[in-house]
Amino acid sequence: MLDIAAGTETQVETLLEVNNIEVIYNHVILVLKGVSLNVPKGGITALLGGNGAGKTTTLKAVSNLLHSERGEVTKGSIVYRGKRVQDLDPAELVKMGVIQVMEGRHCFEHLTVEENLLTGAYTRGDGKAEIQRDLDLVYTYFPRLKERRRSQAGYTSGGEQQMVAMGRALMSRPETILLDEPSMGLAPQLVEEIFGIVKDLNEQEGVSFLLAEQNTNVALRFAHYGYILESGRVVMDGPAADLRENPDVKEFYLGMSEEGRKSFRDVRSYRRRKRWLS
Amino acid sequence: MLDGSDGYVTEDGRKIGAVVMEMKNITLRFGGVVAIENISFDIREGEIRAIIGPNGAGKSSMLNVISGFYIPQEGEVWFHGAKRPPMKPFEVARQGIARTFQNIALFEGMSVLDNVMTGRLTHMTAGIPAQALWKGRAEAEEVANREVAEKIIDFLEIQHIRKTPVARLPYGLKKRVELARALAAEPRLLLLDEPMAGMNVEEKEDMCRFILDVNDEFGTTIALIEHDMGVVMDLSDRVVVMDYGKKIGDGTPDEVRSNQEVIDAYLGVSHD
Amino acid sequence: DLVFPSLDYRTGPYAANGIPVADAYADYFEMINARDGGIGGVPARVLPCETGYNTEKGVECYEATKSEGSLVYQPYSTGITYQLIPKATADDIPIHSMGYGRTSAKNGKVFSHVFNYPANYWDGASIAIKHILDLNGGDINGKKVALVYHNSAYGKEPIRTLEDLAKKHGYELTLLPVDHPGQEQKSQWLQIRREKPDYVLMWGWGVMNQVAIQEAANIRYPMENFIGIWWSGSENDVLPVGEGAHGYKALALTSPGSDFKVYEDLKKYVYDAGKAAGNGDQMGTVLYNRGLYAAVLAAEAARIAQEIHGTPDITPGMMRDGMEALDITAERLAELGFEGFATPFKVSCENHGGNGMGAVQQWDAQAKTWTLVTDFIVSDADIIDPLIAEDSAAYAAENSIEERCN
Amino acid sequence: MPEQLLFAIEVTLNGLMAGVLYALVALGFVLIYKASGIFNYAQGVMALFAAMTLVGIMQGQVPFSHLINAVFGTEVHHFGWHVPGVVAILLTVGVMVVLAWMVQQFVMRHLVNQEPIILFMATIGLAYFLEGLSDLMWGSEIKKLDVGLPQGLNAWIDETTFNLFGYGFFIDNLDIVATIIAALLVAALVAFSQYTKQGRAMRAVADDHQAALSVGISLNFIWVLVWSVAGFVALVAGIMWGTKSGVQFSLSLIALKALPVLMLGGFTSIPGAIVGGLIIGVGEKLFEFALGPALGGATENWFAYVLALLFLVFRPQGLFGEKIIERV
Amino acid sequence: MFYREAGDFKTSYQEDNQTFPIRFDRYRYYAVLAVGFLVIPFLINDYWANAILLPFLIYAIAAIGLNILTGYCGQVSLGTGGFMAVGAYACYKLMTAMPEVSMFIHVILAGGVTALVGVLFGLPSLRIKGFYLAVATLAAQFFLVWLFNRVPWFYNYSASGQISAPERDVFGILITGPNTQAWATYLFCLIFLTGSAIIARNLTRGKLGRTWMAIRDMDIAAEIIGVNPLRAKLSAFAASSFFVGISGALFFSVYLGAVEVGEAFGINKSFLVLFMVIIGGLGSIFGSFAGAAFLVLLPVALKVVGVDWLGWPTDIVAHLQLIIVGALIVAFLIVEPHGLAQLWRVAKEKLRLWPFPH
Ligand SMILES: Nc1ncnc2c1ncn2[C@@H]1O[C@H](COP(=O)(O)OP(=O)(O)OP(=O)(O)O)[C@@H](O)[C@H]1O
Ligand SMILES: Nc1ncnc2c1ncn2[C@@H]1O[C@H](COP(=O)(O)OP(=O)(O)OP(=O)(O)O)[C@@H](O)[C@H]1O
Ligand SMILES: [Mg+2]
Ligand SMILES: [Mg+2]
Repeated sequence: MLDIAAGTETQVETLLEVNNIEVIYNHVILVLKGVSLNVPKGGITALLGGNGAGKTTTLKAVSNLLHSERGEVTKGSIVYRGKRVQDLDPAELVKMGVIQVMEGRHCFEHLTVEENLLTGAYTRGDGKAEIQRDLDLVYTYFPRLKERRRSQAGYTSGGEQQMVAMGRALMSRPETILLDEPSMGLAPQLVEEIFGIVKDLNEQEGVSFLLAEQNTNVALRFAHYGYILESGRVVMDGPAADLRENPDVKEFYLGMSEEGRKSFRDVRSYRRRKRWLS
Repeated sequence: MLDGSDGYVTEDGRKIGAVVMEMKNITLRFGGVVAIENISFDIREGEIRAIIGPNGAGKSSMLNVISGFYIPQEGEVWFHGAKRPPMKPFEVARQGIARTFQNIALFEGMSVLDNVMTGRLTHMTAGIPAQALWKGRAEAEEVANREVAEKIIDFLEIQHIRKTPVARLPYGLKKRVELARALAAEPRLLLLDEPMAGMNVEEKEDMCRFILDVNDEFGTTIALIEHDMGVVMDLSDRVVVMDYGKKIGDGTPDEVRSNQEVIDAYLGVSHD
Repeated sequence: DLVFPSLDYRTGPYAANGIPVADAYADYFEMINARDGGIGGVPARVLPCETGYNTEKGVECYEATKSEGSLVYQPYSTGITYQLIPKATADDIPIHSMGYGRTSAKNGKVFSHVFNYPANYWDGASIAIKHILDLNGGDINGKKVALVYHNSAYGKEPIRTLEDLAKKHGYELTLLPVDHPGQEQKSQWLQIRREKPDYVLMWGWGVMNQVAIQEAANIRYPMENFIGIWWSGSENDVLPVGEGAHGYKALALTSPGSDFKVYEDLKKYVYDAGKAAGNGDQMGTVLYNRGLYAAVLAAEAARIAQEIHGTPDITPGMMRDGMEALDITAERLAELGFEGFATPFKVSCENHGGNGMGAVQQWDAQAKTWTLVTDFIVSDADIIDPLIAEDSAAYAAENSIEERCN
Repeated sequence: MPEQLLFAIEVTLNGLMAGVLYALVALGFVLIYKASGIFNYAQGVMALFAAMTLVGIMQGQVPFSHLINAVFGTEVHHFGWHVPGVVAILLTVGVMVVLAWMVQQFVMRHLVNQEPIILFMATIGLAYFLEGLSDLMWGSEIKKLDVGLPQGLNAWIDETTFNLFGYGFFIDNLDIVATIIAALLVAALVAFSQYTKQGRAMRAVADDHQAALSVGISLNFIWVLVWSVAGFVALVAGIMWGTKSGVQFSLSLIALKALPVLMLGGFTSIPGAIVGGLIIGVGEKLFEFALGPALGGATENWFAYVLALLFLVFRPQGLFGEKIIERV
Repeated sequence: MFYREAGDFKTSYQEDNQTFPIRFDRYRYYAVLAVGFLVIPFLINDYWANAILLPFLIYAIAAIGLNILTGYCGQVSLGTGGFMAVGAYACYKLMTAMPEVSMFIHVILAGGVTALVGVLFGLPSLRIKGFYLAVATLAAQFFLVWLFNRVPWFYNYSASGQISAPERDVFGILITGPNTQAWATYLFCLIFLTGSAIIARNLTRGKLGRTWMAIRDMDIAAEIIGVNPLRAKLSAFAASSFFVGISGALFFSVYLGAVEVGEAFGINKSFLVLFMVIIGGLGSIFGSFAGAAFLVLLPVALKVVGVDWLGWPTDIVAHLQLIIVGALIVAFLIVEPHGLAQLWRVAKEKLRLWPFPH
């Protein structure tokens, strides 16, 4: 595997290393069957795959949120900056600079939008002024949130909640962000914006990303490296540019075939079948 | 293409009928927030009608108004040519309107099959004594409805998870189960709130196939909210565009796509 | 051996009251065994079973212990007593509910296996009124008497009697129920403060007692006009109130304190031998003495049963006969080391309820002691007997019981 | 003024005071509910445990003496010292913090992200546990608690009102003290939960355990913190009620008096606990005063609940509770 | 190896809808029934009947009832004690008013009366939700207890305010009163339990059950897809109270024989039954049995071990019992929040996969 951010040829440090992990839910349901991946410092790594492939599970395994879902990592190891982090408290991991934006938003319903954002700064100890600055930054990223800052998050629309979740993560000044389906339910314009922000943060602040996405198209446009997950296994990986050119990826994840993009109206006359499945 | 009340014919030759549902000057406010401001549009028999707009525009709220969950401060809802009196959501459902939800609202404690069967509740009538003894009407009804449910399960290709508790399913399958539940009600009007969020291309195509098949085979009228422009433009016959509570466009996909206001407010640079 | 089951409640809401009773019961038989080698040469065995004052556990205890040849049950809970009355009767095992339980069980013609000597709640009500009469030179016409009671079957027991007595003596009765558990009694005591009844009677239990006494002290109600039933008159009820409780009165079935010969034996054979039940710190308290009395009455009945049937190994049925033939004389009491502890009485086939006598005791908060301030007073049979006849007749009719003793 | 009216006023005043006492218990519930969405049934038993511990420490009782004596055949009961009230209170606070830590360590930690009813049940389990523990530790006899709080008729109010109306009002000194303490407590708690970072984190935890974890809030810390504060509030309630009615088992039942207060004020509102307490206190006393005699008395227990229920029908989240978010 | 469902195919939806679709389970169920009805009555004695089996059977019925409301319909109720009291007092009034009628009818009618009362107290559930509702049901608990205590008509004006069950029979066999046979009371309760379980199972596997579960899992969505929440909730209150009422009637008439309302049907009863339901497993009929068995047997077992075997003082054992029960409840919730029923399910799943770990 290459520890190389696409585009540059310099060797970079591996920040997060997942080695051959297995995850079991409820003691009986085996979901990840040996997943390995590396997130280089300063890179955007995408984790792609269909529904139920195990993307969310992988991210939760990294951020140690599995426990609260009655799941556990039974094999393999997860190493962050050379330190085994499997047995850490999620809060300690956040202090180390790893934060997750969970799938399905998970806002604090009864808190106002602004309070939600401020909880993101919970682990920080660098004073009110700094926090205020970051708050303003988030508001410039998402002006809609500024308008709704005094409303309870539970009453904001789906997309607004997604912004809250994202903004909240940014408030912790993370070093690594685990992003689970950031584009879900967002208007196209906003998807671009969010990925623009990801790119900004990555390039200007050096934040590393591990990104689980269904929107392969966008994800591969912004990521440096990608892993494709199917039924709990990594079936393919490589630099994003290479993946984008891979015919299988093109066909099944980007919806392109030799003849170019198909209309969704035509789905009734054809059906994609993965070569490696049946 | 819109010609009077008798409907129109689409490009691919489907006949669209008369207006089934008409929203007239709907205004919905939550305290200071105006979620919907004086919006009118209609939905015709057999058509696929899309509602698009930026986040927080009021699309889901509009579906909630149709379902009777939100009661607008102003405006009227006309259904099948008659003004709809104030109704509870479950009464609306019994008129043949089914829907899916943006934040999946499945019954997490039940299996997929049971969830689909809940969609049939409006069709079941056995009394409590019969059910208690599991005799007569109760059992016959159960079997008959089970057949319908199984058909829908087959149709949506979720046979293999029939007995799985829905809580364990991945997001995409949940969306499909939700569709199954809505279809089980055999609705005349089907409302879909972002049915394809969080899916990859392959799954979206599956979903599109189901939607088209439903529309075709059962003649179900469909109103859907979606952010994937590819899907919206390909699938829908007419599109309503909302922006912060206001309607900024209404027409065929092509009309909407070239509307400058829509491009500014929602589409941004075109990239499909 | 002779088995005496002891349905204790050393836990639960009324533990503080259950502990001394249970300790005394165990200690007394311990002493009998050590001193006399048992009763009639057969050692006695106390079989403790924890009920926590809970009816279902009471049933479990009963069922678990009855097969061991248990001679007599003393449930110390009105609820459990009601439970056991039909069951034990059917199983031919006697019950002794001393100063609680079903009042009309006094009528032995209907209740063959239930004994509630020496006095019952209706006696208690009558004794309290008699005491008030004594204080007022026999005339309480127009006086106001309030009853503060636990709003349960137990608390409501004296109401009929007090109403009938009110007709007879012309006092005015006010009823003030307090709901379980009784931690908040502001309304009741504000009402008392406002209406200034001349006397307040109390049928309380558990925390309700202390709160009532505390509230009475708070509103500066004259304590000597406040009289509790014998379940509202233990050290537990007055000690937490401190000085304020000084002068509070309560009815008593036995004399308080440990100034009795039996204590010498208890000390010698039990306490000093390190065999005291529980923490061994309850001697001489009101409830400990009550437990002792229950134990001595049980032991006496067993001895009489042995005599009647001519066998030292008696069955519960024989025990019942012994109880029915119980005759506690002053001499016998003295012999047993209980001189001046209680009054003589005699049980008969018709009368299972003893002499219906009780005394009034008063609390001295400085010395932290109870002292009897009256002699033992006998209740007003004219009022009570008809009530008992009526209630037991209803029971007999409901359960188609034929009268005995004819 | 007519007598009846004077009595009614007196009853109302006493109702207010009683309400404050209920509110003291309700506060503990609110705190924990706010911080973790847990309906902590053990709050009443915590008050009992705190009061028992306080008395035990003051009197120099040997904890678990009964058990020790039974197992080892020893005869230990007292250390033979008496600890002054203030010191004993401080020590008890320490014990409550330890208790909070244990609850977190052995119970809450393992129940992250479970449904509210499961957590509720766990607190009932905890209540049983603590109930057994307090008795085993300190014995089940009734204890007198005296930390020097005044009790009984307030003579000044009695005299003043007597001079004014010809009828002296009865107000209990203990109630006055309770009111002052409750007011201070509420002010402090409101400030804490509304204006501090921990307060905000606490409310976040109540909404979504997982999300709270994901932003780096340490559930463990928050829980220890909140349970400690709740333990402190329980101690205050235990002192008040213990002074009033002695320290013994029934103290744990005051929880039942606090529940309608909680409903009425709203599970999530600290000021709500006070307002709810006042309304319940006055309501039940006035009802008993006006209609009690006609209905046969002892209406207070159920009346509080029915009153709260009626309120809820109109405001399902209680007077000041957070609105229940209903959205699809 | 031990537990297989492979090769056990269904060819119709009726068969697939059976309570025990797996043949092995079905046989085990028949075996349990046979033992319960044909073997135990011959072995039983007073102690087993009165101290263990009767409370178990009766609490199991109550637990089934509460499980319908809380486990299936998601409405937490703390009024079970009060509703049991309604069953008991209704039964008492019927028994004394119509002595010649069979006890069977009385008990069922008592259930019916309780169902009506349950519906009445279920009305606020339309607006009040979650713990607010739980606390609100306490209003029922306190009010009903107060009422039965207060109005002498309910206890036939008896001097003590207690009610005691007179002797009544079914087909000439005594069921209540002191002179009953252990096997008769046992069988009487067992018949009610079996009937309750079957009816509850039928109700919960069909339309009504799904309506309830829909309300439980997400009431708004349920309403939007066509469930009338008022009817769903009230029917759950009715069905639940029906069973709870039956159990209250049996509790009073067959098991205790005499009760005082505040003591026998106090708030502790409500909690006890709720415990059974949760420890057993919310939304599982089997769980109701398991929970009832667990909470009836555990204290007895602890007592036998502590007092009879180890010879410790009864009070220490009783305190330890509280501590242990409390700790066990917490431990159970930690190990398996979905109760004994789920534990059993997982065990079966493991057996099915055995000897492979996953
Ligand atoms: N709490 C759980 N208990 C049991 N099984 C679970 C649980 N959570 C997830 N699973 C199972 O694990 C598998 C992987 O789920 P996961 O959520 O990781 O997929 P995903 O790749 O994120 O899919 P999606 O794109 O739909 O979010 C799925 O088959 C799912 O059924
Ligand atoms: N019950 C409510 N109370 C208060 N505000 C609400 C409520 N429901 C919706 N809103 C507000 O109304 C606006 C429209 O919300 P709606 O959910 O309809 O948006 P949407 O168009 O569906 O957006 P999205 O694409 O993000 O789902 C939002 O700003 C939201 O915060
Ligand atoms: Mg996912
Ligand atoms: Mg929406």
